[in-house]
Amino acid sequence: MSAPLPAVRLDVFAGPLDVLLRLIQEQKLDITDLSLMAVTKQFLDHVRGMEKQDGPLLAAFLRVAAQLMHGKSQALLHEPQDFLDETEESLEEQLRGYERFKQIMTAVAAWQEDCDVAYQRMAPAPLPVALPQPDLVNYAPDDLVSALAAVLEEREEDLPAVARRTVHIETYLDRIGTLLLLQGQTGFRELIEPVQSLEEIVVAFLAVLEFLRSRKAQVRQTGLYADILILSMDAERAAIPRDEVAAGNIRDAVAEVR
Amino acid sequence: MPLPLTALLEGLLFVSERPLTIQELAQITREPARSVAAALEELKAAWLGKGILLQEQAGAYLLVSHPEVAPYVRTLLGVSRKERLSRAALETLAVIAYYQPATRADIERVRGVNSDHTLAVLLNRELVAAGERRLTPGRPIEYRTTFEFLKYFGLASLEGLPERERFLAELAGSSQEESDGPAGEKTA
Amino acid sequence: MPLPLTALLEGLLFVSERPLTIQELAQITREPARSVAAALEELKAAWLGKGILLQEQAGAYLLVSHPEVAPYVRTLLGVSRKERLSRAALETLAVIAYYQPATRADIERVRGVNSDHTLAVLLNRELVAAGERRLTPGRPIEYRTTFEFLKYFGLASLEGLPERERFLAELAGSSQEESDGPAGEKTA
Repeated sequence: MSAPLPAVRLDVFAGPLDVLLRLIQEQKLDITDLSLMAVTKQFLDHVRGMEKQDGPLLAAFLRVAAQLMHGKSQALLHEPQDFLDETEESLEEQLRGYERFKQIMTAVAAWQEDCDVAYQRMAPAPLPVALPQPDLVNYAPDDLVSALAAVLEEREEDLPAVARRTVHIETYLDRIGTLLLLQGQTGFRELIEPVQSLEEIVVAFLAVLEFLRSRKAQVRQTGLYADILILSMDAERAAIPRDEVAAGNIRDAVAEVR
Repeated sequence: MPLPLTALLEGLLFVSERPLTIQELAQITREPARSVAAALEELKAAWLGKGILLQEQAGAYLLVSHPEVAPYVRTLLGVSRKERLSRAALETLAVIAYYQPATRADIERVRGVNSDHTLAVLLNRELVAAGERRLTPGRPIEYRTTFEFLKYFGLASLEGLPERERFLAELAGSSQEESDGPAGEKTA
Repeated sequence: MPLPLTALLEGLLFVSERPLTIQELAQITREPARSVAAALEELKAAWLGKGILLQEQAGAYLLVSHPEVAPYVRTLLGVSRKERLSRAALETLAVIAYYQPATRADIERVRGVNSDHTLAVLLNRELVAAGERRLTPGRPIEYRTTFEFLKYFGLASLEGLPERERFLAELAGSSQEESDGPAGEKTA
């Protein structure tokens, strides 16, 4: 018979198995039916000392107490084999399982102290739409007009007065389409390089606007009077090596663009 | 073994919802600004050719997904958008709706559980939006419901939120209920 | 030059606000699931020692900050450290974590006490989630830990559970306990 009941406080113990395990361990006993019976009285004392605030928890303790009492009475009647209702796991087995679990719990409790939180991202990632869209976002269509004005001014000085040629916008649509297809990009100056007349420049400009409108191309300008760069929107097509593009393909592609 | 400064910055930039300046990062990590700047350059190089990009905007740094991932991201978001709101998301939404403006800490206090994930879902679906920073320590962001929220619930205005008074009382109650004492085991 | 699959996955995981399964990632990137799985393993290795952690559970992946960055993240966000779980809650959580999937009866059997209340607390905090019903009499619900659980403990996966190996070994041992093998009798 052991001396005063160890100070078993409820906030230290999670349940009846916990108390039982502690009682057995304090008497340096192995978990056996006999050990269980040896600590029955202490367990019952513990139950008597419980504050009866938590009904279900008290019930759990009483249930274990009843199992212990039953076991003890069976032992006195020399029928230890009937310790428990055979449909249930025996208290001994349950306690063994709990002991193993407690060892894990020691690790888990220490771990809770040591570990820290992995944080998730706080907000949806900025969508790539808002990503650096090179320069072009800084320009409004108006900027194109001023750029064109600059080109025209430059041209005006040395444009010889020659006979007018008829130019069709289709010519430039084809030309831009072809250049984009082959190179992926072209400069406005390159586009109008062989051009002589003011009308042609205007028509070429209209063709560029048409590409913009149909979203087949984007434009970029690195400075106020810098050349206007016309870029294909279709990266794949721009990547086709020059010699692999048959004339027919070009025509088809251009038709598609238009 | 502590993580190197680059890893700390990586983690901070990953979690952050806004661009962070070198000064802020230096303050948080308690490292000189010079070291932070150097580490950021290192990170920038390390992230090259990866799916995430370290973007610099006006002296502040932000991690974004690579532009080439954009089409895939749109597919992903399209899929996510169609999903029904989870119970947790609905709860978080309710807290914001009734308490607004609410900070992340407010939400966590009321719900008693970290709500970052659900908040991200709601932000993503534009049911709530980030607003001003509150003038309290940490300068937390305040969240509010959006017009999208009103549409989602068919409300004409926030005045239309049902049983505001009662709901507030219940929310306050439930946040206490959860504080599981040290004794722990209280059975239902 | 198109981005490699790892970079695409990196970008998608970065953007996503929820765990993504290998199937989803395969669908979005139009790559075979096998390649996606291999690329994810590659990423996991590449991120070792970095400020970002790739969490995995049941074939789903989530990108989070490394737990060691957590104190700095809290400074950044102005949030407080999470409340510790009560002992009872921690025990119940541990039963579910190590035995999962675990039913209410499983938990009660191990802990020897009714655990409905703590289970409710854990469910509410989204540390565990209800899953399928077990095909046994009464068709009880099976509970599992969630990504929230992994985040809470800063784990990359369930394999990081302390003493998991030993536990699994003992669990295997305890089922043949009656045979009283070499591991059979354990002294306190």
